[in-house]
Amino acid sequence: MQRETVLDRWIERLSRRFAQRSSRRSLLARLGVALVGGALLPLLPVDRSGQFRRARAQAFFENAQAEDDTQCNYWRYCAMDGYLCTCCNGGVTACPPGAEPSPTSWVGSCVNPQDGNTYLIAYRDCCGKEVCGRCPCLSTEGEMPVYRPQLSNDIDWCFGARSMVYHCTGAGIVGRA
Amino acid sequence: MQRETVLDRWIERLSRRFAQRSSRRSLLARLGVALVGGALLPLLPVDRSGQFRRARAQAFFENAQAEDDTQCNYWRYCAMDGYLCTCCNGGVTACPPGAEPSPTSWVGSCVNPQDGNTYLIAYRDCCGKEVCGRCPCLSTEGEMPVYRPQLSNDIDWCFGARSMVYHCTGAGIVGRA
Amino acid sequence: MRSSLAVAVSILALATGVGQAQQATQAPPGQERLDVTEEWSTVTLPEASPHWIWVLDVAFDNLIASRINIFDGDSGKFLGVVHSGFVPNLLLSPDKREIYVDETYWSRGSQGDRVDVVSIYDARTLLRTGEVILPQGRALIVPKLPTAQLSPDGRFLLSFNMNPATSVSLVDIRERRYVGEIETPGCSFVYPTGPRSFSLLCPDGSFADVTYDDSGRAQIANNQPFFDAESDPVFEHAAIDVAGGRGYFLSYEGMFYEVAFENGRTRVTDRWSLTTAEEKEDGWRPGGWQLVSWHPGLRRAFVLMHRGPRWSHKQPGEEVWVVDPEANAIVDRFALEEPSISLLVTPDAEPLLATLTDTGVVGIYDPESGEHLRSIDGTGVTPFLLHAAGG
Amino acid sequence: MRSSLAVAVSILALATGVGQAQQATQAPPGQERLDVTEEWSTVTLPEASPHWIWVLDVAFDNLIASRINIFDGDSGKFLGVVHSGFVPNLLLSPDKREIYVDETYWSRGSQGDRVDVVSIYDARTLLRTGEVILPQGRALIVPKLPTAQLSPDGRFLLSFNMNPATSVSLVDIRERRYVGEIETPGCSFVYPTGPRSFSLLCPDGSFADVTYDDSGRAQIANNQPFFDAESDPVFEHAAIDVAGGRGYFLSYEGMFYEVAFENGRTRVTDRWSLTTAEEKEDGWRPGGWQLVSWHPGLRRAFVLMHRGPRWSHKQPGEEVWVVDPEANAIVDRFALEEPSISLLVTPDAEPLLATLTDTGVVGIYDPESGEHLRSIDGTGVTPFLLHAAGG
Repeated sequence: MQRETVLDRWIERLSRRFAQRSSRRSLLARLGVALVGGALLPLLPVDRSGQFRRARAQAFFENAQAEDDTQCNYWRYCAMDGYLCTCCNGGVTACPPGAEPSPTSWVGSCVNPQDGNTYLIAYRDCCGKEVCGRCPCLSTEGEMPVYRPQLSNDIDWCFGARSMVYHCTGAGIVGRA
Repeated sequence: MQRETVLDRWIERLSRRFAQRSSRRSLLARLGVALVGGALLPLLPVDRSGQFRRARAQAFFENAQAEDDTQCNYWRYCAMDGYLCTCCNGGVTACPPGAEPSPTSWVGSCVNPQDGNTYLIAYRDCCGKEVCGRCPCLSTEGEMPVYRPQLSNDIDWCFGARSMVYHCTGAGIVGRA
Repeated sequence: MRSSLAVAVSILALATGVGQAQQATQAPPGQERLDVTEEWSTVTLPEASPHWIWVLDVAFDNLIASRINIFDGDSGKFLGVVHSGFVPNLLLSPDKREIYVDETYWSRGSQGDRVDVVSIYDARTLLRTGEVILPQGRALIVPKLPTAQLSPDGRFLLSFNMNPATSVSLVDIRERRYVGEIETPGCSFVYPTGPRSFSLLCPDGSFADVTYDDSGRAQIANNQPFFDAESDPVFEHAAIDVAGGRGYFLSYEGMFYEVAFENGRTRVTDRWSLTTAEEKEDGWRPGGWQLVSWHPGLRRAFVLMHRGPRWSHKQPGEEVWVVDPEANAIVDRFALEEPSISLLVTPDAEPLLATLTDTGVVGIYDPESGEHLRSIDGTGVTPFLLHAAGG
Repeated sequence: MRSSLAVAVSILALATGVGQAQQATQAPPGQERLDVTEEWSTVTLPEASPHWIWVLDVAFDNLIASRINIFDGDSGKFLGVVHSGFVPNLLLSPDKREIYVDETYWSRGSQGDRVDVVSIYDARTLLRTGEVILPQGRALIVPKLPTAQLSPDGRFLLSFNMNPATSVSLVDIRERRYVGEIETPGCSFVYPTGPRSFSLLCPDGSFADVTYDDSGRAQIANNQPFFDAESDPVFEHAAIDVAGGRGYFLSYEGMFYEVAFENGRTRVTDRWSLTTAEEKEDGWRPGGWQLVSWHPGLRRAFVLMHRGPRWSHKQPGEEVWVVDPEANAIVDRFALEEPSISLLVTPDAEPLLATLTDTGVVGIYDPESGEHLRSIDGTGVTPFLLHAAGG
């Protein structure tokens, strides 16, 4: 099942980084809610409150487009916060030269205007390099406070990367919501 | 004689900083041309070439004023390069909080429009603190390349200060030229 | 060989230079020289006025080079700057003698070894007088007030960690040492609630209440959720009145939660909506960044409000609404010159209200009349937070 | 106690979370989930084209956070950035495989311990692969090309020091080690003149000529002055053609000095004025920052010229004048779209001419026709220097 695969990969990668806490059990205990979030990630868009479905009617989606991923209103960027990697010689799922994709991410749930479907988007920071500085964007559809970290875009999401220095942000599809 | 006093003070201060080279003789040998410049500083405006007297006719002096020392055209700033300390809660001869006046300086020779006299100006960097960032100014009357350091404003002139980090620049009168 | 060469050449240079100097000394007789030599000094600040506004500029274009710019709210004058590191937090000691910056550096700019540190500055000289290293790091988030806080007496600095597991580092400011880490799994931030207590916000919409002692021993107590973290979360920024034993939290949709602090425990005493049905219909919501400030003398909360759709919780405020928590009422509202992301009411008896736009313009208002007194430009590139001493 | 508390609370959180997850897993039957998962990668650069333009931005507003932005001169596309330290100098290895940044850091941003270092980057990954510390420091001046140079084979990096005594640090790039310091009292900069030789400019208007060997042993020879350092000094930036054994220096007032490099010695072979009496009358002068560039194939120097008074030597150029040193003639001149402080002609057979304004606009021209091909905005805050690989 994909949910476990993603989760397992994340745990495995974090385990390798934090070698002093190498057992899955102790890492689980250590990460606490963050891991809960990891497990929850693919499921949030269908949560009971239906907030994401309600959010579809909001401003971002009305102006979203699917042609130019170097613009803030590109459909995947509905909960983006940061410099677009697509403006920094990276891509929507590629880090620019010298930066490393974080193994962790926050998530959003965005509507693709081409098919009308809602997709779960993982916003990954590219890390290990000072800010790119091109195309700053902020969108807050479904964005939550830091005490709900997986949905918060104010956090430097370089957890698990070799360096916590933030360079830019991409937006990869994790699945249909 | 003032020339020796200024020079002696500078050597003494540098000696204390560079404690491993504490004898005046070895410091003199070490500093070489820089010290030559130090000795020359008060004397340059009356050098044979008369360049500074010719320079009086140039653009800076035509627009100079003696009222507002937070403007780039304040008369003392004829060879200024940097952020004005007067805009950073310092003064024309006072460093802003947290910065230290460098014991060394480059020099210029500027005409005071109030009395028509030419004064020798020591441009001192205030040091030990990242740039102030307010009121950047560049004037180049009599400014020379780096291989003539005492007249060059491209150099971080924090030599002898506790830190070479540059914050802002002031402009003190050293004497009449 | 190298050093003898050096001496030889520099003596040559020196001889040449001295020759020139002597020649010049003999130039134009009768001309005055060196009749003025000005002394140089360094400015020292007076004790901070409560009307000084400290603007924390996270500097998104260069995150490793943030800065804290200080202005006099009465005159608009720039008073000084403290240069800081990666996503810093600023704390001003209650006695106004020191400044603490909770910050992160790397040994080669943005490369090399990371160090997390509380930097200590003298408030009058702005000189860095010491530091305490945080061995467990710190939360690297865009600066928010509750990310680091002082104990009310200024003795301890509490610095929130997220790696992504959460905890709070305890630093003894008086003894200049790291005491230890208080584990706070899953809950975030530091809201001081008493002399040796603080609370955190948990993902289920509850508080976790922590008490600690001077040696760093801590006890944590959980509570029932008081808001729906799925549908209407509370903002991270809140109005905290430790001395008064009260805190005020508000939600994306404008719910106002009143919390009593009693012996290190939280108790939600009241909840009501800042907006009427009609105002809701018009889209009025709280929003921005540092969107609420409390004045203990006036006993009023000042809240940035805007008209916008759901999920516009970071949109700058166009009005300030003045909240009386005893009457559960908006007692005043006034429009701002420019939409602002943050605001602060100074803590003194004749307070100023300072606002901050996302382009670095600070507005100064009379918080009682709403009158716009002045604006201060150039307070930062991407500033986010406002501070005042003694607040 | 702390760790047992942590485990207890996090297990609680975990249990809650798993419960929610299971609940959610059972939500809307038939709805597709996780049918796409995109892989992530990191872009690697190809070998640098000679038309790539490297823009060094000293970033006066934050000197500790300078950067080197890379653009494709053919398309204007942004290709990447190397973040650098205090007043850096950039060097590109002749084989295009590495990048060297001669730079300065402090351990706490702009506070703490200073370190001077040559940082080594892989040119394709832009990853920092090593460093060599410069124990004698380096000259902290606004970046100029002759402040640091490579030996023509790329084996050694020569880094100018001024503390304020002058010397040159020698770094063995191949062995990744600091070799030693070559004392050059009173003379400044590094102008490579041969495989293991360089010259410097002295305050009396002469060259000092240095030869060195792989172990850092050096010999220095002095020369007679070739220009009047009081009345008409030469610019620091010069057109150096090491392979061709020639260098071209120009003065504030437009004198053009041709220098032959022979076995590590300099010999001034010709001098003439770039401007006619009439042009002088109109105020034409060279000026700017990196104001001259040499193309070895075209055998032409490109010089930024402006009309201005004496002491306007840093004024941006409004025209480019094309100099033929064999004919002692200006063979072409063309106007720029915007006045520019720096220029560079790429070293390849179909070269581009790149210019730079003090607001960070790079102009791309055909150096033979003078045609403006394109402009690239946003190349820096206060950029000063342009580089090209293999130049």
